[in-house]
Order: sequence, then C-alpha cells, then structure tokens
Amino acid sequence: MDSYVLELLEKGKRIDGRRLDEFRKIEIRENVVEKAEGSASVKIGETHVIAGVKAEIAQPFPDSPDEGILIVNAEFTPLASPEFEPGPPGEDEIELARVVDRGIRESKCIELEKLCIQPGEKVWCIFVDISVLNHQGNLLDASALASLVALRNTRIPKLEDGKIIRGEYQGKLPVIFKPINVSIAKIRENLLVDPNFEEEKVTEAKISVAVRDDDKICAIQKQGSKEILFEEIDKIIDLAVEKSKEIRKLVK
Amino acid sequence: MDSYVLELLEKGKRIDGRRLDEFRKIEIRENVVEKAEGSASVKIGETHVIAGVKAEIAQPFPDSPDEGILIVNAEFTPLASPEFEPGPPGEDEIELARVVDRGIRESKCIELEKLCIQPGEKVWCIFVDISVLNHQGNLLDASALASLVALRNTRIPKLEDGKIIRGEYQGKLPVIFKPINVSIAKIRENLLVDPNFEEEKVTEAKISVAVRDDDKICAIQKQGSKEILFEEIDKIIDLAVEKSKEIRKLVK
Amino acid sequence: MDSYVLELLEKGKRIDGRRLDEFRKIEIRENVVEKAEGSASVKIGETHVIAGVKAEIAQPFPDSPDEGILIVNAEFTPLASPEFEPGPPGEDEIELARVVDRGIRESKCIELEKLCIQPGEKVWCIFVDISVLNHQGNLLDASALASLVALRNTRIPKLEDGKIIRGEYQGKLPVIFKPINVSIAKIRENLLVDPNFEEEKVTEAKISVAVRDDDKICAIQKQGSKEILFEEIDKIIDLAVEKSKEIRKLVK
Amino acid sequence: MKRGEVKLITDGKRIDGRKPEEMRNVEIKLDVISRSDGSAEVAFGKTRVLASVYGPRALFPKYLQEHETGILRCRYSMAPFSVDERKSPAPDRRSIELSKVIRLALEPAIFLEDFPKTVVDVYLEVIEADGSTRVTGINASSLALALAGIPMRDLVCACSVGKINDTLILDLNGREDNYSEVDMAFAMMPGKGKITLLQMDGLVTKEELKKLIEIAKSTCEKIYEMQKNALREKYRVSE
Amino acid sequence: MKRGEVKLITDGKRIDGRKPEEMRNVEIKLDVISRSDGSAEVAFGKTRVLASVYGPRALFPKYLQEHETGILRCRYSMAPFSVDERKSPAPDRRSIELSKVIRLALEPAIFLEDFPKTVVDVYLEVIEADGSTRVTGINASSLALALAGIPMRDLVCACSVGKINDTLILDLNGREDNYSEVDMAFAMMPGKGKITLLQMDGLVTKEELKKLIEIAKSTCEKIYEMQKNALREKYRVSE
Amino acid sequence: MKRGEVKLITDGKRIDGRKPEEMRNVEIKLDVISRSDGSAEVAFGKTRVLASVYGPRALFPKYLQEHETGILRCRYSMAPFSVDERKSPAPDRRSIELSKVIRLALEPAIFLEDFPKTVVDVYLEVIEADGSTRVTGINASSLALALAGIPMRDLVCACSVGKINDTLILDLNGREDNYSEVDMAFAMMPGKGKITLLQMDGLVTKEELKKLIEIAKSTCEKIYEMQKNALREKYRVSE
Repeated sequence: MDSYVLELLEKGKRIDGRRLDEFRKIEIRENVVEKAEGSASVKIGETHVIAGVKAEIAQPFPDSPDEGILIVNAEFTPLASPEFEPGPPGEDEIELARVVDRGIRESKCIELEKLCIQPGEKVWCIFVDISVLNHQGNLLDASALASLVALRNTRIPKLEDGKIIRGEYQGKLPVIFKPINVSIAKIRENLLVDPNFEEEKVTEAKISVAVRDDDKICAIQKQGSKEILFEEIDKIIDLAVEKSKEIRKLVK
Repeated sequence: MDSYVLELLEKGKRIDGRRLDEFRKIEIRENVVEKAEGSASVKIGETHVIAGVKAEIAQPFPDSPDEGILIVNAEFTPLASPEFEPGPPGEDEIELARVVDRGIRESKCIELEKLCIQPGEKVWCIFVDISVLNHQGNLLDASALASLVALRNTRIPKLEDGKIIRGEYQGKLPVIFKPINVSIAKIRENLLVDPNFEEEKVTEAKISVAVRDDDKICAIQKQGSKEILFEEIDKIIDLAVEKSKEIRKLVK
Repeated sequence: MDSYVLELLEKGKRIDGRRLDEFRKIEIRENVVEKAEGSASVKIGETHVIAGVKAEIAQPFPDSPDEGILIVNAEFTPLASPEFEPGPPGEDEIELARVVDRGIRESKCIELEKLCIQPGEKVWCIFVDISVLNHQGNLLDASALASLVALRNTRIPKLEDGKIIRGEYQGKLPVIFKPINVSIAKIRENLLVDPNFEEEKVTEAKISVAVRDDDKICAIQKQGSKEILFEEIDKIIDLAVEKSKEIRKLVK
Repeated sequence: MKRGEVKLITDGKRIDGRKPEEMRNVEIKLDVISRSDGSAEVAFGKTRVLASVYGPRALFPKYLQEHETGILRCRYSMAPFSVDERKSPAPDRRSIELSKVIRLALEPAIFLEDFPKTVVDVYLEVIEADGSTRVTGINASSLALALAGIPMRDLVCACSVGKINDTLILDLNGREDNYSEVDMAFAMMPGKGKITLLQMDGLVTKEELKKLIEIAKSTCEKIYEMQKNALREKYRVSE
Repeated sequence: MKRGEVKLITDGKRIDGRKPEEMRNVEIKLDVISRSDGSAEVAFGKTRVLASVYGPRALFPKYLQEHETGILRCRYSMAPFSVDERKSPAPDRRSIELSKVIRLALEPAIFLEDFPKTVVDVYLEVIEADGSTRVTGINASSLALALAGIPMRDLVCACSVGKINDTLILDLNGREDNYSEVDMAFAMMPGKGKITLLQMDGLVTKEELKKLIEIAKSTCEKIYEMQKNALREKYRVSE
Repeated sequence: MKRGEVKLITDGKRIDGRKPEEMRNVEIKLDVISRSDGSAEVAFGKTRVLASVYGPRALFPKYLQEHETGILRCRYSMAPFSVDERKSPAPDRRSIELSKVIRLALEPAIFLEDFPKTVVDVYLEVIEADGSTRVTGINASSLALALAGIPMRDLVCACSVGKINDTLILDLNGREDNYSEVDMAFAMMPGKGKITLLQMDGLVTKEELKKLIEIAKSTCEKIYEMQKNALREKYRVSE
C-alpha cells in the first residue's frame, strides 16, 4: 500500500481520488452526549472523534487567581485502531491534546476570566475530553474541530450553595473565536491537506497550523521524523489559512 | 489431580472425603491484631485469611453528607500461594473485595448514619482490609466471614479536639445483622459447597450468594468461565440459604 | 578489570594509585543553581552529583505540629551511567536518599523547630534533591556532602500574605553541625576508603558511617551482599571518624 | 440518599414514564468503526455503548499465550464525559470488575479452543451512561464478535432487572441503578437456554429472585430477536 | 515529639515493664502456610511477622536470569491494619529499603550459586507492628528458608538494640523505636560469627557502639538456640 | 497574569537588559560525563542543560528492535531544583511532549539506518531553567551525539524567538517564555538549510512569522559556528 500511495502521488493523485488540497468530507453532529455540558462528534472521512466537555469546580492557579482553568485531554481508545493499546496516555495522545489546547488557548477564544466563581478560591475548570473512536488519519484536525464545536455548545451548570446542580444551566460558555486546525503532510515534494491513515504512514513531515478568524496564526507544530524546507513553510501557511476559512464555515 | 477430582465426583465423592454440601472445618479467632480497631482470623480448612478494621476520619461523599464510609480492600499476599505475585491489586482481588463489600453493604448490617461526626465535614471511614495468608480455595467465603467478624468486634476510637486517640475507644461499631456468604461450584452436573483449591481449578461456574439472617438474599455473583442452567440457580439458592444458617451460628 | 583490581589489591595497591585509606580529589562548588534556595556540586574524582534545595510551604506532621519537614530525594539520572535507566526510583536510589537523610537528621544539624511558620498549620518543607550526573563510584559520600553543603548555603524565602516571594530571602537556614559520610569497602581482607566504580563491582560489603563534628557517629548502613567480621567493624569506625575530619575541613 | 430512599415509582409509572416491565428504546448500529474487525453500537435509551473487536490475533509477549486455547480479553471503559461528574480516564476498581464479568459473560459463547495461542480483544467504550451500561455493552459485544467472524455457540443477550418498593422493573436507568432496592445484571445465550452473567445487589426473597430471573429471561429472548434481525438486515443489505 | 523527648525509662524499667536488656516474649511457629515451600511466623511481643518462601523456581522473563547463580528476592510488606494509622498496601520508600536490607542480611547465608538461573522469593508480611519488625522478619525468613530446604551456610539471627538516656536497651518496642536516642538493627550468622546486617540511627560514641554490638551479638546467639530448637522439635515431631 | 499582560520591554531594552535580537551568553562544555559515550553541557544565560548519549547499543526486549533501522530515544527531564517551585521528578505531560519533539528535531540528522536493531539514547537534564530549555537541550544533544561518534548528516542547531508588543525578540528567558505574546522554538541543520523543529504559540500574522523564521535561521547559523568551534577545539586539544 505504501508504494501505491507514492506511485499515485508521482502523478499528483491520491488513493481516495482527492485533490492534494482537498479535505475529506466533514460531518459535524452537536450535543451528542446529554450528560456532557457540551459535546460534538466529528467525522473527517472515516476518522471519528467525540469531544465532550465537563465543568467542575476547582481552585485557581496561584498566578491567575481570578481565571478559570481549561484542561484538554485525549484518549486514543483501543476501539479505534489495531495499533492502539489500553494503558496510560502515550506521547502521541499527550502531544495531540497539548496542540489542541494551544490552538484554543492562544486564539483567546475562551474568556477564562469570566469563569471565576470566587477569586483565589473557586473557579470553573473546563475539561475537554477527546475520545478517538476510529483512526483513519488526521486525528488532530478532527480533535481540534470537535473540541471547538463542543466548547461552543457548552453550558455552564447552575450553582446552589456552591454546589453544581447537574442538568441545570446558568448560560453558555463564552467562546468568541473559531480557531481551526489544518494539518498538511509532506510526502516527497508534495504537500497534502488532511492526510488519511495510509498517507500518514509515508508522511515525512507534517505541519499543523491553528488559524483564527482574522487569519492570524495561533499555533504551529511540526511533526514527523524528517525535515522540512524553508520554502515549504510558506506554502503550508498559505494553504492552512485558506483551508481554515473553508472549515470555519461548517462551525455554527 | 484435575482428572482425579473429576473421577471421584463421578461417584459423588470429593478428594478430601467431604459430602458435596459440606463445608470444611471453620476456625474463627477474634481480636488477633491489637493495633486494629477490629480483627479476625478465619480458617476454612487450610485456607487462611485475616481481616483487620481501621477507623479513620474522612470527608463524607457529597450525596450522603451525614453517613460514614465503608471501604473493603483485599490483598492476595504473595505469601499465600505460588500463583500470587506482588504488585497492584489484580481483577480477582478487586472482584473479591467488591463482592464482600456488597454482601455487607446490601444487608444493611452497618448503620452508616451512626458514623457521622460532623455532617458534611467529618465522618468515620471504616476500612476493612483482608489479607489472604494461605490459598486453599474458597477465598471469598473466608474473606466475607473474617470481615463480618472483624466488623462485629470493631471499636470506634475516642476523639479529642477532632483527633483520634489511638488505643482508646468510645464504643462498639453497630453491626445489626450477620450476612453470610456461601459459594457453590458447578463441576459437570455436580454442585459443590465450599470448593477447595483443586476443585476450583476444574470448576466451570461458581455462584456466590450472600444471605441475611432473615434468609433474604443480599448479593449474588456468578463467576467462572462457563454457563449455568436455570434449574441449577434454584438449587444453588436453596443450598446457600441452608448453609448460611449453619455458618451464622459460628458468629458471635 | 575485576581481576586486575583484585590482583593489585593483593599487593596493597589500587588501580588509580591511591592508598587504601585515601579519598579521591574532592571538588566542591557552591550555589551552582540560582533558582534553588541552596545548591552544591560535588565531585569525588570523576563522580559528580548536584544537590539542590527548595523550600515549600506544607502542613506539619500531626505528631510534630511545630516543626519543619526535611525530605531527601535522590535521582540516578540516566545520563550518569549506562546502567541507569529512566523510571520511578529504584531500591538503590531510595536507600541512598534515606541514608543521606538519616545522617543529616540524626546529627541534629538542622533545627527543625525553627522552620515553623504557624504551629499545626504551616511549616517549611525543605526538599533536598540529589541528581547524580556521573557515576564513578561512592555516590553516597558525594551525595551526603553535596546535600550538607547545599543546606549550609540555603536561604529561606520571604513570605508575603503567606505566599512565597521567589528570589527574595529572609535569612539562612540554620545548620549547626557538619555530619560527614564516609564509606568503606571490604574486598577480601582489605578495607578501602572511597571505592571507585571498578572497586565497587568487586566489593563484598560496604559500611557507610556518618560522623558528627564531635566524633559521635550518627548513622551506619551496611551494604553489599557478603558478611563483615566483628574486628572489621572496629577498624571501619576508627577509619571513618578519622577521614570525616579531613573532609569536614573542606566544608565552609 | 440510599437505596430505597428516593421515590422512583408513582401511580405505576417510573420516573421516565415507563411501565415497570417496559424497556427503553433500543438502537443498534453495526460496523461503526471501520478499522475494527467487528464493531457495534447499542443504545438503551440514553445509555450508549460502543464495542470493537480485534482478533483472533497473535499474542505477545509469548509467555502469555495458551497452547491449547485462545484467550479472550475485555476492557470496559467510560468516556470521561459520559457521566455527571467527570470520570478520570484511568481504570477504576469498578471498571476492572466489570471488565472481568463482561469477559466471563461472553466467554461461554466463544469457541476459543478453535484458535490456540491467539487473543481476541473486546473493547467497550461507554459514550453516555444512564444505567445498565454493562448489559448494554454485552449486547454490543455479542454483535461485534459476530461481525468479526469469531465462531460462537450462540449470541449473548443481556438486560438489567430490579425492584422498587414491591414492584419488579426491567431495564434500569441511572437513577434507578443508584436508588432502587434491587439491581440485577443478567446475560444468557437464549438459543441454548444458558445463563452467563448473574449479578445481584439488594435484598430479595427467593421468590422475588425467581421472578426477576423470569423477566430477565424473557427480555433476553426479545433482545435475541433484535440482535438477529440487525445481523440479518446487514447481510441482506451489504452482501 | 522527637528522639529523646519522651520518657521511656523510669527507675530502670522500660515503658512495658522490661529491664534494659530484657527481650520480649518470643513465639515461633513453623509451617504456617501450607501452599508455601517453607514458612514461619515469629512474634517478638506484639510484633508478629510471617515469612513464606517460594523456590528455587524458574525465573521469567528469561533476561532476568543469572547464568552462574540463583537470585534472591525479598519483599517486606505491612498489613494495612498492622499499625496505628491505616497503611496503604502499596509499597512505600521505607518498605522498599527494608526489602533490600533484609535481602542483603539473608544473602550471605544462602548457597545461591547452587541453583543458577532460578529465583528464591522470600515474602514477609507484618501482621502487627510494635517495633523491631525488620529483625523479627529476618528471624522468620531464616526459619522459612531452612524449612524450604534452601541450602544455607548458617541460620541468620537478628535483633534490635538501642539507647535511652545513657542506658543501652535490647529489643525495641514501637514507642522505643520512634523515640529512643539510638536504634540499631543487627543480624548475624551466629555459627560463623559473621555480621550480615548493621543499621544504626542516632548519636553514639565509639564505645557505646561497641557495647551495643556486644549485646546484639550475645542476643543473636540466644535466638540461634531458639531457631535451632524450633527446627529440631519439628523434625522430631513430624518426621 | 497572561501572555501580553506583563511589561517585558522598556525603551527597547528587555527585562534582563538585552536588545530585542540579542542572545544571552552561550557557554559550551564537552565531555562532562565520563561514563557517557558522548556528553555536553550548554548554557544560554542561566538556562543550563546537560546531554548524555549512550549507544548505539543493543535494544531489549527484542520485540522492540527494528530490523532495518536503529531507533532514537530521547528523554527530557528537569531537575527538581531547576525551577521556582520544586518539580516532582516523575515525567509530566510537558516533559513527555518535549521529549518527543526533541527526538523529532534530532532524528533527521542521524544515519539511523546505519545501525539496525540498536538504540541510541539521548538523555537531557535541565540543571537550571530560565526559558528556552528545549532548544538549549537540542544544541547540547547535537554536540553529545557528535562526540559519541554517531554518524550525522549535519549538526542540529536550535534557538527560540518571540514577540513582545510589536517587537520580535531572540532567545527568550523564563519570564519572556511565560508572558511574551509569541513563543517559537526552532531547530535546523544549518549546513543543509533544513528545518527540523518548528513550534509556535501565540498570535502572529503570516508576515511576522516569516520574520521570526528569518531571525531564527540566522541565529542557528551562528550557533552552528559555535558548535563547530567547540568540537574543533576539542579535537585540536585532546587528540
């Protein structure tokens, strides 16, 4: 299969017939988990992730006593791929969660200071948990998108005597931007948007770029075990900004 | 040995000469550990377990702010059997502890609401720790019995300025029933009470039944990797209720 | 190499030309880590360790509500030796840390009662962390020495509203003695001071002795998998007391 | 609040409006995970569980292999967002016990002796938990195993039953799970009439227990038809 | 409270009424665990420790095997209920250190080179802890090893000694363990006159140290007789 | 306090007195760990990182070996005393991510295919952390790999760049790391003109990003000379 991917690429073609700069079909479903404060299911092709948001009460960090806390966590469930195994999170899960976290955090889309309950004592801690359910490549873009959509439909629970009333809500979580993550793979001299599982296996380097509504870039992460060239960076950034607009339209 | 067990069973006999519905000799010793708030050593044949109770102060669970907490924990110490290995508790230890816990909890023998020190703030947390010291089969019934006896001789420590005074006591833990656990093994068409180690190795399915003083059943757990038949369930329940009366007489 | 060490010893010689009762060259550098409240780098020959002290606020132990807490921790970083592996601390790291801890604690060189901030509520917790950076034998003496020197240059941070002001200090940690650890290896009938890596590989037993300024012994730990004789103990203690004076002179 | 202290039935209706022996809506989806050898999603009301099967596949390290039989492994896990209070993704004691009882509920149905030295992995993920997750998971696993082509003696069907005051109920939701007087998880091979899971908490008489088992049995027989229909439909449609 | 701050001796009597160099009552039981290859229970007063030996047995995974010698492993563990405040069953730093020093105290006595590639496991469980648990455990281990038929150069005997004010004491109880000025754990092979464990905390002069070692030595010689008597009696009775 | 909320630049001077595109003092020491196959210590101002290389060496257990290539492993770790608040020595999520990105930054430079079935271990220890620890560590690793004689396509050079208000800055210190608007870690093989690490946080326009990369590139070229000089000097002196 690996050599087939490469052969086709020589002719500028991809195994699933897409153009190099084309995403697979994206399917977003909102509020898929009632128990969650917010949730979304995202499919990019056959890749499937669910993101769920839970709000808990926590002590703020000492250096930001009046700000809420955002924690992003990812699990590559062993259901999703024969390569995944049960156990504590591995480096790929941790990296994915941290890159999704930075895309959201650096875009400043969540006003953490609005999540303070009692300065220095109690703030909302927003957990975004990503469950990967089917791994057909480009988990990062799917996870970032699911997280964004889940956050955008998140409701903050009601409080009574400082305790959370489950199932009742005081309002929506304020999410004021739509940062979009776009991952671009380098295979030989080709740059491919949204690599699928087979393409990722022969990917030399991958650049993931988070782009905000105003086309500002809020996070970049190079992945893959090979190098990338200066001129490729420029093309990748341009392509990411362009594709981010396309995907952003899918987000309510 | 396995085939010897089966051969004898064909003739309705057991390798240690017992009747199918006969327990091995049960030996109970109370207060075997002075440092513990309550303790018991139970031998069923050569199977040996010690249960020890410690009382600590803890925060109550949010949904039961005026109730004490009961925690049952089991350790298959590596001393007890060449099969046991040091390390974090495995699934069999966890299952045993949880089944013992349910037998006690569901019988309502402990009035947890009497273990409140300060509602919502401080309650007694009763730890029952089971140490298996020799594994010759039927660890569950021995563990449940040792736990019950240990709880029945448990004394609640004195408090001074909200701190525990070790070695001084304010009274007994109220334990108002005597739930008894009876395990019955299915080997081919036979139902055996109190299977020993060799019998357990060829056991197809095992049903453990916890029975309260009023013959009500308070917990059931099927174990073993083979199925059980509907008509067998009835016989097992009848047998368990009958044997529970016998064992209950041994408990002060 | 092992047999070469033994051959030379037959003639009363060591592979690096030292006398049996001779330490390798000791090099002490103070305040090597600005972020630390105290720190020291110690080289004994090529063996290299750094000890760093951090002061944090903690709750006192219930049985000593008005005393600070001392915690000694050691890491055999995988940088230091091909034998060391990443992972949770092994028994050798734990033993080393505990022996260093006892040498310091039992000498009473730190007045823990001066580290109380608010009795029963808040005390200083003094963490001594030892990082082994190059393992050429006798890690224990190097670690104990680095810990002592680091503690002796430790400054207690300033507090404001009960919070630590990093980088500002209210004064020095009071350290009133200089306990010195001396390790002596037994190889056949020889007693060697400060065994190097090659010597440790053929060491039968090792005795580590912590000695205080007044020649009182404050901790002893026998190591190694072979026995030691009564008459050897006497010689070892005398030698340790003597060498401790020599090393103590190096400590400001 | 404890078992029995919450009002769970009023005028013969349960808190979600069901009659005592009424099941929630059951939803079955097959082949939901393309990378898996067999997968299914089953929902009982809001409770939704995915099962994914991998194997039979080689087992490493080798000393874990059994020379005369294959090995079945199960892992029950809850998504952190599937419950009211966020659940840490690390397995807790409950998940470890449930993983074992689910394995034992499935094992009697599988011809493990047909593929020695290998392992079949059944992974369960609870997407949303509103009671009866283990039995929902067993139904999903049964379908996933069948879809993975694992040779089976029969499908395994499961349901929960319980008791509120003196009323016996079927298919407990989350609140009933916590506060009903009795809670029983049950699984069987309906084609064989054999029980593979029986777990009960709470006080019952022998007579009540018998009735609970009867209700569970007849429900499992209905679920058997649902499982078979789902599989039949798939093979009609897709092959 | 710290070492030296608690009054532990009054009119020459210790808090439990003993004289300075008096041992607590010693109780020895052999073969207490039928599944074990060798087992013993030793009590020094209320301190009670079980030792159980398995091996020599094959060691897996294979890369842990030593080709020229057997391996000895020890695990010291305290039952959660053996101490005042419940102890979590996970091994803490103290248990890990004690497991090592106990192993090193026993190792010189065992002909490990007689069974290469194998392992001997010595497991210790403290049932009740009132001081001197490690030395009590070494005595139990020595007996359990002998009963398991492990070839030994000698039995290993152990005791604790210490100092209160200027008085040297023998066999420390729990309170003395915590608050005496000096605490020393000692083990030897009495038939060989060789020391296998020496651990000391607290301030002593060289002369005091010498005396402590003398007391420990003569006590270990007494314990040697107890160990031998127990073994002799067993073989007289049972074989 | 958050990114952008702390005043980090005044009259064109940064808080430590540097100009925007000024590096801190760089210190390089080679062969600092005698037991290692190759080692180096690099300091950027107060930030000080040690790197130590072991290998190529055989990899166990065997099933981890790759038959056609060697494996590179990296471990980034911070000494507990290297930061303001004591850091627990157990690896946290940040360390695990950094270990991965450092590995990927070094891997393109190494002829791993030259030593199949083996592993090269690169261990990093941050002795003091005042910003830019990962890039300092990459420079130390590059030198340690070269000293260990690992065949390399080129040295790997790394630096950090960032943005404060509208000023682009070079070589971020700890406070700038936390509070500047943009923080970028960059590594390349200067002799090949190829980028091996690119990580960015914070808001930038495409144009700013381009400029940041340019500054990083020319800085890496300077660091390249420093690395080469250090190696040259060593071989002149010592061989």
